[in-house]
Amino acid sequence: MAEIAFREALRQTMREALLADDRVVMIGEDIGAYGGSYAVTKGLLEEFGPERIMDSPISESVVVGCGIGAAMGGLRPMIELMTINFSLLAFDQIVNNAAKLSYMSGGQISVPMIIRMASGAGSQLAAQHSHSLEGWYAHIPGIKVAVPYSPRDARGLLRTAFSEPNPVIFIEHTALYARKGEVPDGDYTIPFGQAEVLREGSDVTLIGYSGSVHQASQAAELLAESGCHAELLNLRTLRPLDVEAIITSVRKTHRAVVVEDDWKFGGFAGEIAAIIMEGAFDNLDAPVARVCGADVPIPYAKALEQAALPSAQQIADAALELM
Amino acid sequence: MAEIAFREALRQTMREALLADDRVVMIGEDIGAYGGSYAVTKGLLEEFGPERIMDSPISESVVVGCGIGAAMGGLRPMIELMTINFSLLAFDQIVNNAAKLSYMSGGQISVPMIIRMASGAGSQLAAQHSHSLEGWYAHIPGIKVAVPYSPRDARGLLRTAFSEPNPVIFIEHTALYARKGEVPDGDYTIPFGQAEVLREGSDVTLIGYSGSVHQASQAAELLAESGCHAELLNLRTLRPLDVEAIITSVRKTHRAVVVEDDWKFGGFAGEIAAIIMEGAFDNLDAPVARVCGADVPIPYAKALEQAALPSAQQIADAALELM
Amino acid sequence: MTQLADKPTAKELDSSQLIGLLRQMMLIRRFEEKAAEMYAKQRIAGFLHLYNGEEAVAVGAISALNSDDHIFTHYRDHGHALARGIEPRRIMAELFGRETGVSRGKGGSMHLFDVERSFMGGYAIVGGHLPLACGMALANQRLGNGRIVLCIFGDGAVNEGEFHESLNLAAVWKLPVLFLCENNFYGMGTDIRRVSAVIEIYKRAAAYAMPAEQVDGMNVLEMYQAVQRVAQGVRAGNGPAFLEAICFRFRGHSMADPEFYRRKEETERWRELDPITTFHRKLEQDGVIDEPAFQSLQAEIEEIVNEAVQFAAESPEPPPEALYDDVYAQERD
Amino acid sequence: MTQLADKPTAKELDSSQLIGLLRQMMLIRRFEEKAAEMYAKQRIAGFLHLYNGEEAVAVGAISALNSDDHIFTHYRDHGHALARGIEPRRIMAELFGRETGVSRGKGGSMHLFDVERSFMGGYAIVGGHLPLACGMALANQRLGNGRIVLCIFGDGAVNEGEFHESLNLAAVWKLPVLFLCENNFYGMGTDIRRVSAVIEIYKRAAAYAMPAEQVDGMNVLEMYQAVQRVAQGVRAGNGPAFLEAICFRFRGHSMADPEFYRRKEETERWRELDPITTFHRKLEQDGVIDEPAFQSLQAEIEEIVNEAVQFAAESPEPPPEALYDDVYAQERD
Ligand SMILES: Cc1ncc(C[n+]2csc(CCOP(=O)(O)OP(=O)(O)O)c2C)c(N)n1
Ligand SMILES: Cc1ncc(C[n+]2csc(CCOP(=O)(O)OP(=O)(O)O)c2C)c(N)n1
Ligand SMILES: [Mg+2]
Ligand SMILES: [Mg+2]
Repeated sequence: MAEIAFREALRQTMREALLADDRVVMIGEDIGAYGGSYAVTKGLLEEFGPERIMDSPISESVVVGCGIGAAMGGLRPMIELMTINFSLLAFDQIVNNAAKLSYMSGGQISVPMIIRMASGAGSQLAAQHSHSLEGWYAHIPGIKVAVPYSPRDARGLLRTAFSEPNPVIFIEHTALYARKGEVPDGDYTIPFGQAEVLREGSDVTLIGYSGSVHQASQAAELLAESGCHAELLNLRTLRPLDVEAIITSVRKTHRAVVVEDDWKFGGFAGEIAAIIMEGAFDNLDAPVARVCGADVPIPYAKALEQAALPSAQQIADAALELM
Repeated sequence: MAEIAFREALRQTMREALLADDRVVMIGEDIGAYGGSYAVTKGLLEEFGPERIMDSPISESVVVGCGIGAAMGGLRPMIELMTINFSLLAFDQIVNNAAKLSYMSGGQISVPMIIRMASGAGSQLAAQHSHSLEGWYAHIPGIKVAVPYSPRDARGLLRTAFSEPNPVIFIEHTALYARKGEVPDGDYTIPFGQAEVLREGSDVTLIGYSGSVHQASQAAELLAESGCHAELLNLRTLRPLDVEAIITSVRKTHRAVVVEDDWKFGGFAGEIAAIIMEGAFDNLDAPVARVCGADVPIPYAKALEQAALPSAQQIADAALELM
Repeated sequence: MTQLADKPTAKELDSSQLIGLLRQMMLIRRFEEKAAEMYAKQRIAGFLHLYNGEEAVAVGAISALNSDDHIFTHYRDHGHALARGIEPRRIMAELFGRETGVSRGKGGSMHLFDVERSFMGGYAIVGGHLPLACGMALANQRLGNGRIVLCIFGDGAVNEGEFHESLNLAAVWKLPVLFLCENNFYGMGTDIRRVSAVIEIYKRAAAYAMPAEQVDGMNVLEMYQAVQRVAQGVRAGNGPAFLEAICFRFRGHSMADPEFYRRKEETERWRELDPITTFHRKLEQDGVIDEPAFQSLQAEIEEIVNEAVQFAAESPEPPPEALYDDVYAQERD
Repeated sequence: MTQLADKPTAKELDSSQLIGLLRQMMLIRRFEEKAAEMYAKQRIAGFLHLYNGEEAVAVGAISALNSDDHIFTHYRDHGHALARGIEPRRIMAELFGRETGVSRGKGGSMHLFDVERSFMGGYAIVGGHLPLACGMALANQRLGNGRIVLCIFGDGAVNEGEFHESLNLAAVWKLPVLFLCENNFYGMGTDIRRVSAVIEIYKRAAAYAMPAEQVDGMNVLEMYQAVQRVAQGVRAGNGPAFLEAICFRFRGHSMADPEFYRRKEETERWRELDPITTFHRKLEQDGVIDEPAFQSLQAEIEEIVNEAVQFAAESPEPPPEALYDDVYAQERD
């Protein structure tokens, strides 16, 4: 078991997939000669050549649509959309084609493809480059949404994505790329729809995914200092969502805080809160709290940007308020 | 006070706006010579000419972007995107430009524009033409979202939209266009953020918007037959949302059913449920129920399509289960 | 190297092949007339876009392809599906929303799919299928299977961003795709002259250094010939090509269209070029078909179409459980 | 009828105007060198895209406009903002994320706005501002105010769907917008030859019947001249026009770019055409500027830039309440 960075876990998994299956091709802006804007695909062009690692024009819509068509035609495309911000330009392809072809065709078509995109704020990239819209993808029947937190997740979930017959949106929080963690070698995979209990506790359940698990985990430490034992859930996938793990935990702790980088109003945290209410109403000692991004476009100035994002302190405070 | 159709209430309001303010221009696919795909703009080209009523190419992104630029430049554009399905092609313009320009520019810019789009399923238009994605728009800070139910709403909210300095997404459920209702003449407006209590009751609050108010209202009738007195809320706008009206009602009834055409998982109904939990936790006698569209792409076959949409019976059943 | 097409040229077609072309056009026409009738009777719902008047485009083009070449098309897809040889009864059943329909009742008129026949679907978002056609062509190129992709769309689609992105990508990657624009001069009620900066659509392909030509879409033989010739280059690995078929729809955009936006005379003028009448007349003059043969053709088609309606009407609706089937594909090889 | 521009031609520019052009280019260069320094010191964060090497494009083009003509540009916007005459200190303050910044610290490097100077912003979604430029031009056309729009973007933006949609719309509606493509041959690390079917970008405008030409973007006078001439036609109501400025960025795409994708020699060759050095040399040869004058110019700029840094550093950060300001505009006339 090696200790490697999140970015490196992704790269190794891609390399394995490229070696194992000729049909795997990667398409995206600057994934080749530039080495990937977050250096995830670095070295792959040199090893696999331009027929497997395809630098595309800046044309998000046709890049995604081309991936869908290639999947229909028997390839196993992985698309890199650079960031979730640019995925808005390919939204129609994802919603109206990738997610619907199996159904509309009465089951004749499958679309085995992966669409990777970096997500999240925190580096002062300002309003147009700081989205966290995972919840929108989770809303669409016909696709699956993976939101790895650890390098271990990154590898395990990406391996599962490569064996999926359906389109997978694979979200990589930019704050995680350089973080290191232990990653098992070999045939290790993480199935979709199984959350991870990162820390056991009895007083409150903290629920996060992707980058927000980090803040939630710091919050759990803060809470421990106050004598509050938080249980910490890392969701790993949003669609399918491990409802059972969430409900089981809340039935035990009677309280929950959902953490999400995205805007609170109309975000995915509301779905989780509603599901908890539906599944553990009688066990709840307090309303489910949500600690989310502020309801504003993300500002450039450092202090303002930080104020717009959920912090460990806010999460801990929210948890304590439920007591 | 005249009894007119929803479509006609919109048309009259547009006509007034065009007469009152030279800066109002309308841009969209087939709004002119064709008369509008839902005949809302019929006759306007003839009356106001092609400089005010502009038929556009089939280029959703530039149509919306052009509206934004025109608003920045001092016009008062109203964009018709035909249907919400096609708005996905203009998503980036709405999310990254319309909603963010005021903020990113430090308040130097405002974008007074209206983007109209038809929404909803029910006419067997199949998966790519049957979306109800109001919740996505409601999620975006920087825009406002109007979801009229009655002809009275249509006129009152559209008049408010014309006086807004911000981008307004104006959603028209296709099932409502032909429905008639009383509409006050004159300077009547409906402010954003004020829900309407369509029916008072003490046992359960039914919450709907746009087309779903119709099913909820039928459900209230069914419930009355069973001796259950439902209060019925028509939200009118999703952003801003009248949280106070929702909480006030649920504090009284202790139970709520949220109705939405859109897919349940990750939809806006979850936000409403979460808000109710946050604001009326101690008053709730049962978890908030959600009756929403089935989590599938909308199928063509009639019976399947109907099964995918919320019905009055389902709503009534859900309400009774809370008792 | 990929195989080259060995389709006969239009001049080499024998009598039965020529009659076959006529027969297919007649079948499309009659099938759709019946569908319109069924729509009026509310046996068919949703949107129904007739191909009436444009039959020569689909029949000429698709006959010139190999049967395993892929086809991607738009919502006005009955003609393309029939020209590809999909059973009329399964198309009619789809329009009726029945389980026996090509898309099992889930797709309807705008979404006919028959993957076994490499008919990759009708799509209802204008321009949205062009990227898919590029992707399929990329797969064909990589797999070296010698199959090309025919991608059909209207003059209205030409102003969508995806048209631009797709043509550029196909050209840069030399993808084996043949773009076929059905220029019927209107996108819904919008005259192309009012929304397109350049109205000779094929000229737009020059922006991608893509070979392009205009062809008479009212003439089935010219369509056949053009596609046969151009497909050969595409199959040979020369990269994508572009054809603009000049045609006209004789009916409204969909069943709901009152056609306020154009004058009757315009349609009347085009009707004189009816692709079926003119081709029938030519075959008569050339002695390929006589009146009795034509009448038996008509009778045969009438029977096929009636049988299709009967099949559709008697087919079961999808069972309620079908609502949740196929949202996700279940397996992966 | 709209007023015609009465800008002097490049030949008519007097000494002080010529020195003005040189001065602006030098200011941009020096300002950005300082910004890069501040970035290394982490006084500036986010993305920082330098215009280093392309100064002649912005200075030549924007000097040829009227001061109330609108400008829309991309994220590589410092040069355009300075050329439009926005105070360096307020730009530097924006880069520092201060309340005194042009966008009050909310926008940063990629989103400079100064509406009073008709500088309508830098945009960070490639191609996303082209539609806005069309809309602004539509407003100008309707209001009959004689203002035109300059819309600046890179070679990479040309393959976005919005490029296509925008050029078509502008052409169909004859909008007063001048599209200016800064062709520096790379979009991030991607060589234009690998992703564009047609690499002489100006030729793509033919697909919209739009007049287009190529101009030497390393030569400030040629830029001035071309824009001055073309803007006149746009202002006169002839519809949109297209210019492709051939240029090169001497530095990486952003501060983070290790430039793996190109060889040093390529950059070295272009550096010989440095727009500032060559123009300075020309002005010297023509006797417009001598060494002392040049040195005092340098000193003056040095002071402006230093003062800008000082101003930025001493300016307050936006107060916490500012987080919620301006999400919505408050009033409407
Ligand atoms: C993206 C999108 N915008 C708008 C529509 C509505 N719409 C359906 S068909 C059509 C006209 C298309 O015209 P054209 O491409 O010429 O095809 P034709 O109908 O003439 O065969 C329009 C605007 C749509 N389906 N998709
Ligand atoms: C829609 C979108 N896709 C991708 C990006 C990431 N990106 C930022 S700049 C850039 C390259 C743009 O190149 P070009 O237009 O030539 O401008 P230059 O940087 O050379 O000035 C890319 C791909 C983006 N910002 N927006
Ligand atoms: Mg057409
Ligand atoms: Mg460039």
